[in-house]
Amino acid sequence: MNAEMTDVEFESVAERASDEPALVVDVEGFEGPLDLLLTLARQQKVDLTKISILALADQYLSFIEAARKMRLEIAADYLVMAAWLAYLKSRLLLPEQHAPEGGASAEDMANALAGRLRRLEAIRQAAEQLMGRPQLGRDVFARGLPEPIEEIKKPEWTATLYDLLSAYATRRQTKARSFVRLPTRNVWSLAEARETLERMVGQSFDWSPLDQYLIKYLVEPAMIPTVLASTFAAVLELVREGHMEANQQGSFAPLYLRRKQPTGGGDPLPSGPPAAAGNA
Amino acid sequence: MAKFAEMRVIIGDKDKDEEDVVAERADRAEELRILEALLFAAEAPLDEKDMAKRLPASADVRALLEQLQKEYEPRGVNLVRVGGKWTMRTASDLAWLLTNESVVSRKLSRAAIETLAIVAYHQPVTRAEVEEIRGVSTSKGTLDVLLETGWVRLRGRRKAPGRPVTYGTNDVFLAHFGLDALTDLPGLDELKGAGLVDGSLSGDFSVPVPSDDPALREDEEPLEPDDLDLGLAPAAEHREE
Amino acid sequence: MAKFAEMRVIIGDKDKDEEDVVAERADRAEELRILEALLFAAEAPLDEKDMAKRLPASADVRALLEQLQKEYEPRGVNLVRVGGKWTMRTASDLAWLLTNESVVSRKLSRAAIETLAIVAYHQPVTRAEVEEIRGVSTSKGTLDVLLETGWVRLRGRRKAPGRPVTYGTNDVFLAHFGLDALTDLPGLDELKGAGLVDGSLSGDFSVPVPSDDPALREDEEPLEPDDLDLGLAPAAEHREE
Repeated sequence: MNAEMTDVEFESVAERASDEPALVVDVEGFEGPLDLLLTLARQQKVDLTKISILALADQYLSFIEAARKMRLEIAADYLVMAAWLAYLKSRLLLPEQHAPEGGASAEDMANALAGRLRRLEAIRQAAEQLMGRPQLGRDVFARGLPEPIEEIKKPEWTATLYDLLSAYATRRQTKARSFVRLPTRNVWSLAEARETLERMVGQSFDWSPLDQYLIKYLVEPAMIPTVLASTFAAVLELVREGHMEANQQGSFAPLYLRRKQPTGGGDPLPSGPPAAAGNA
Repeated sequence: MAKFAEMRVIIGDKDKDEEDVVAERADRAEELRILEALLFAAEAPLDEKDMAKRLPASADVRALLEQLQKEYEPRGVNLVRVGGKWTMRTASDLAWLLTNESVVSRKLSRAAIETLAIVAYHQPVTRAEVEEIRGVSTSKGTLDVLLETGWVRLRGRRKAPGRPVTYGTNDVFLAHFGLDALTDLPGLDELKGAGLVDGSLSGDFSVPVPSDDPALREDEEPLEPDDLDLGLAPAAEHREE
Repeated sequence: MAKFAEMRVIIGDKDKDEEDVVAERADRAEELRILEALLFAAEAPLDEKDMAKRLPASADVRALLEQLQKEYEPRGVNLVRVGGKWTMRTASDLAWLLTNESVVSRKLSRAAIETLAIVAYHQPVTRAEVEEIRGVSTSKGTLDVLLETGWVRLRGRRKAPGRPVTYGTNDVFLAHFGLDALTDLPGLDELKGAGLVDGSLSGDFSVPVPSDDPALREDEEPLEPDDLDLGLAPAAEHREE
């Protein structure tokens, strides 16, 4: 092991942590064994393609050795690398014919390591360039007061002709049915019939057919039975009470009515004298 | 000002274009660039004092701002003063760019469809008449929605106490429902045939023959000029009785 | 410009040649104003399609944007392309004016910066590949920090034993570093020389390498629905082997 090299190495480590006392091995300052190797390699001050892997392995091993002497805790990653480098070093120093069957040659292994170091160095340079670019929010800025776009939802109303017609028909029918129920309550009461007869027939001393008085109420066919029944009952009542005279010539013939004559006389029926008063 | 406007007008002239840009770059005071960047990036309007701190002591901030304001005047973004501070704002005539209209398909409510049908069959019709036919009160909102659909229009006013507005349908209504003319709306027999009206319904049930003749009827009079606004303003109270 | 000439030829037949040309210039100026307003108002970079929607169908959006870019080049605010979209940004030489201390405090660790660079230049990449390049195990926390910045995303899973998650960058990354595309990453050629970027993963040289194409590569498969949660939860153990 080369004592001179170790010294150089220690100096550089001291530089990294300038506020620490000299000869402190600071493994924690490195981002892993490759980082440590790369740092050591840079001290060779040559192009990474021309680096001496053997010298590098020596430097790394002496660094780890020094750290262990100082009883520093060293992460497993570093120790694995140390073991691998020690193996590589032994292989590099031995004649190549001792290479294991089918395994990579020591030179290939050394080249692979050099390649990894180059790759790490390249990505570090790229990272540096990337971070050196003007960054948004640090070096360049977007509009501080962006004016947001307002979303306006414009309704497009839809309805089909079927919707329209069925809504109309349903509503109109609901309304109409509520009217249809009304006529059932619209019964021609006896009192109503009597009052109407008294008012209408009461002034006439001439025979008039019952139908004539009813015409006014017959406009609505549904009303015929109730009007007829109530009116006939009212006629009978008025005749019994002596206010009115009724005359019917035969079954289903027109019923004639007139106010009762105060004298008992009066004109006969146009088609002949009444046969039986109050005949139904 | 018209430095910018000018530049744009010569766009067609390619030779002059590049020269102008170079010349402008040289002319342009660094102070204006600084103000521009400050105003652009600011998260709130800036006052002149704050901006002056970032400029050489000799700079006349007010004059620079006024120059910048003039430069931006014809542009899509303007430099404006609000509450004594300065900020960049979208030109007011381009405010429409900041809204995004999307069409949302919506179904009419049951009440609106009924009202629309009654307006169609019974027009010209007042709100009170619609309510009478429906047998329930009809909110102003329902008629507003129908006006919004563009299918219903205010026709005029009924010559009656309170002079209520009369409603009717229009050509957009016909187009939407695929009707050639309003008389294509089915009559009672057709409604019965389609099973929409119960065939056993009593004889007094009738469906009017609709007409959307734009000429006002004898019992209608024209709207006043501001009725149309009222009719569309949802908030406005607009009584019919 | 070509379109401009063409239109002139068409309208050359008319007597009103001059007037029409003037009108067209006015139209163009108006189109520039619209683009200006949209770009200034926008909260995020805009793509050409979105802008085209707000312009007459005849407008050549690309040509207009390039015109606008030229106009703003000497100014304190520039029009730049990031991730294939357009946005206004303060001029980078004015960083000193605006540098925001609070953002600098959110500085990334060396490990995070290196990991970000590896993800950016080598994507799609698995954690094991990041570790291999760096020669050290990468804590889950480092990738979580990058996911939190919003620059790195989980892409999918590698079709390989253990189905490790693949990482890549996204548009936020491009916008943050002012890159139009991944091919604009600085030092990409040097990395190709160092064999970091070799396209051997895709085996297809027509695919730009690195690629943040959202489409998964042949050797990737989609994430499961709950991978995204796992990826962002710092506590969750999330093994790749």
